[in-house]
Amino acid sequence: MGLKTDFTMKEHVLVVRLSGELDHHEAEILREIWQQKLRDENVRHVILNLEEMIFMDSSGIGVLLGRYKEISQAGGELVICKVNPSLKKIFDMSGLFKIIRLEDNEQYALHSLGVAS
Amino acid sequence: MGLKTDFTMKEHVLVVRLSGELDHHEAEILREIWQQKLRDENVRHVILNLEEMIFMDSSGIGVLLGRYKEISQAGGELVICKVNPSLKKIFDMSGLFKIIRLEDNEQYALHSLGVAS
Amino acid sequence: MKNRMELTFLSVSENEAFARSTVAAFIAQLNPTMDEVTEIKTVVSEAVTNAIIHGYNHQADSEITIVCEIFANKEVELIITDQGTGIENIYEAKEPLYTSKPELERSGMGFSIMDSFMDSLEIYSTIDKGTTLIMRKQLTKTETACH
Amino acid sequence: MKNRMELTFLSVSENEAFARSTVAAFIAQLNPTMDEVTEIKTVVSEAVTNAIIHGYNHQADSEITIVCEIFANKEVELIITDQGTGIENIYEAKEPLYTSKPELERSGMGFSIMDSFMDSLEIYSTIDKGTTLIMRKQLTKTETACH
Ligand SMILES: Nc1ncnc2c1ncn2[C@@H]1O[C@H](COP(=O)(O)OP(=O)(O)O)[C@@H](O)[C@H]1O
Ligand SMILES: Nc1ncnc2c1ncn2[C@@H]1O[C@H](COP(=O)(O)OP(=O)(O)O)[C@@H](O)[C@H]1O
Repeated sequence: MGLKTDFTMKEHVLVVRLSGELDHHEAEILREIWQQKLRDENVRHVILNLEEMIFMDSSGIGVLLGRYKEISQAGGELVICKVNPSLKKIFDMSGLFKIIRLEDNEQYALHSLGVAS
Repeated sequence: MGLKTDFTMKEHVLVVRLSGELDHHEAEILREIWQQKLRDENVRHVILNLEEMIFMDSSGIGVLLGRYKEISQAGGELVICKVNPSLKKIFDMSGLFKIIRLEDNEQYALHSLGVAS
Repeated sequence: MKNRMELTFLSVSENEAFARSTVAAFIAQLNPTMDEVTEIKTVVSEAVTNAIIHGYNHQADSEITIVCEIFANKEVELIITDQGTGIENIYEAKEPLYTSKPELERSGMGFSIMDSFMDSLEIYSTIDKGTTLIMRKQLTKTETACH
Repeated sequence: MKNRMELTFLSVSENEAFARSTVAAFIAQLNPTMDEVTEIKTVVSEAVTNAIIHGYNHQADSEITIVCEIFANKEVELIITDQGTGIENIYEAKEPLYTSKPELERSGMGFSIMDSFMDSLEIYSTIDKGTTLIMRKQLTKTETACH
């Protein structure tokens, strides 16, 4: 099963929805598209919705950390929501939540970034 | 995906419902259970409902032909109904329908065997 | 050649479903139609079952190997090998409805199905050495296949 | 030994998903829990990705082999091998967050994940010869696993 990606802008917030499996093969593709969006749109913050992500390995962690750095260096924030239970272990191991904010869902995340959801 | 079998008696007719994949591995098991039913129940005719059969190879054809012989030798009839499209090719190749009657569904089959459905 | 895989597994009947679903997963990258997937799964099942029942006479500790190669022009090549008893008379074996084991309710349709579902079938067999089947199939080029 | 399979495939990233789903299909006969399937799929994905990126440095015409053996006591053994560059310093490589390719956004977590998700991890590597990982995992005995 591959990876499906969905990008939508809400004011200055880029909402990224991923579904399926994120491994090294898909991470190479995702990095390209995501960086393209960050360049093309006037993006300040990014919300990442992982509700339909059923598989991720360390390549996924790598591409998330990479975008986190780029977004924060540009003065923005990356907020992750709806982390699927099957990803729990690998997220805990990566310590990602020590540096990336987790919100319950897109509404809360948008709200926290000052955007009417 | 294995094979799920369901056997129910309707008067003197044994209704066999198969779902999943019928290959050599599953055919060995099916033969055992089916022959057991023919012995235990007072079976005259048999209706085979293949609506949920998604895969069958020549081992499946073999076990069907085997039961057809036993049932007709005992004076009964085997009627098949709801053949799933994916089985069409292999059924046509086997010429099974030249010797085994095909009905649209269980009701018609039961009716044709004199049982109120 | 676009991609290649080789799968070796024990000659136990539990592995028939595993073998055909693995080949189906491998050819998925060619976007085959539902019928094409069913046909290829069926011929794999027939060949593997033949190796188990005829090649190895139900001894479960032998091995069967499937090589699958796929090409950019959407052609599929399957090579299925056993080191079993081998086939005495290939011409006779390919006869529709011929089976050396009617007592096992074998319908003798395995090779006919392989012939019909694939574009080509080559059978190489040596007594007491084993049997190798080489089958090829050109998948349809339309992009609207489901996968 | 209850069952055994060996899968060899080209070192292309398209095969990462194929490799892990094949291993998952093979261990299904042990009725693993959802978590156990996820953990085994993850370690296979990590090991195969390491062979592609580090072992073969993205050369797509090399081969990776996975041997999976399962036992009646529901134990799983995975042996994953490449004939690539080999690992200079295994101790350093196993360091959490250590990666020789930070420029590829590698998180250096592959071996930590394998350590954490499996019961044992052995790494055998020889420079310019290749790397072999042997991992074992005892699946829980409860029958109520979904499959
Ligand atoms: N791998 C094999 N090794 C030895 N004999 C084989 C093998 N495959 C097929 N045969 C022989 O060819 C005959 C026809 O095979 P097939 O058409 O598959 O029919 P069936 O399997 O129903 O007998 C078999 O009965 C067997 O005698
Ligand atoms: N199969 C391999 N061949 C050669 N080097 C490897 C292999 N697997 C891992 N390594 C080395 O071990 C290091 C750590 O691997 P890992 O923990 O998976 O992290 P990452 O893949 O993110 O770098 C790699 O950066 C690489 O230097």
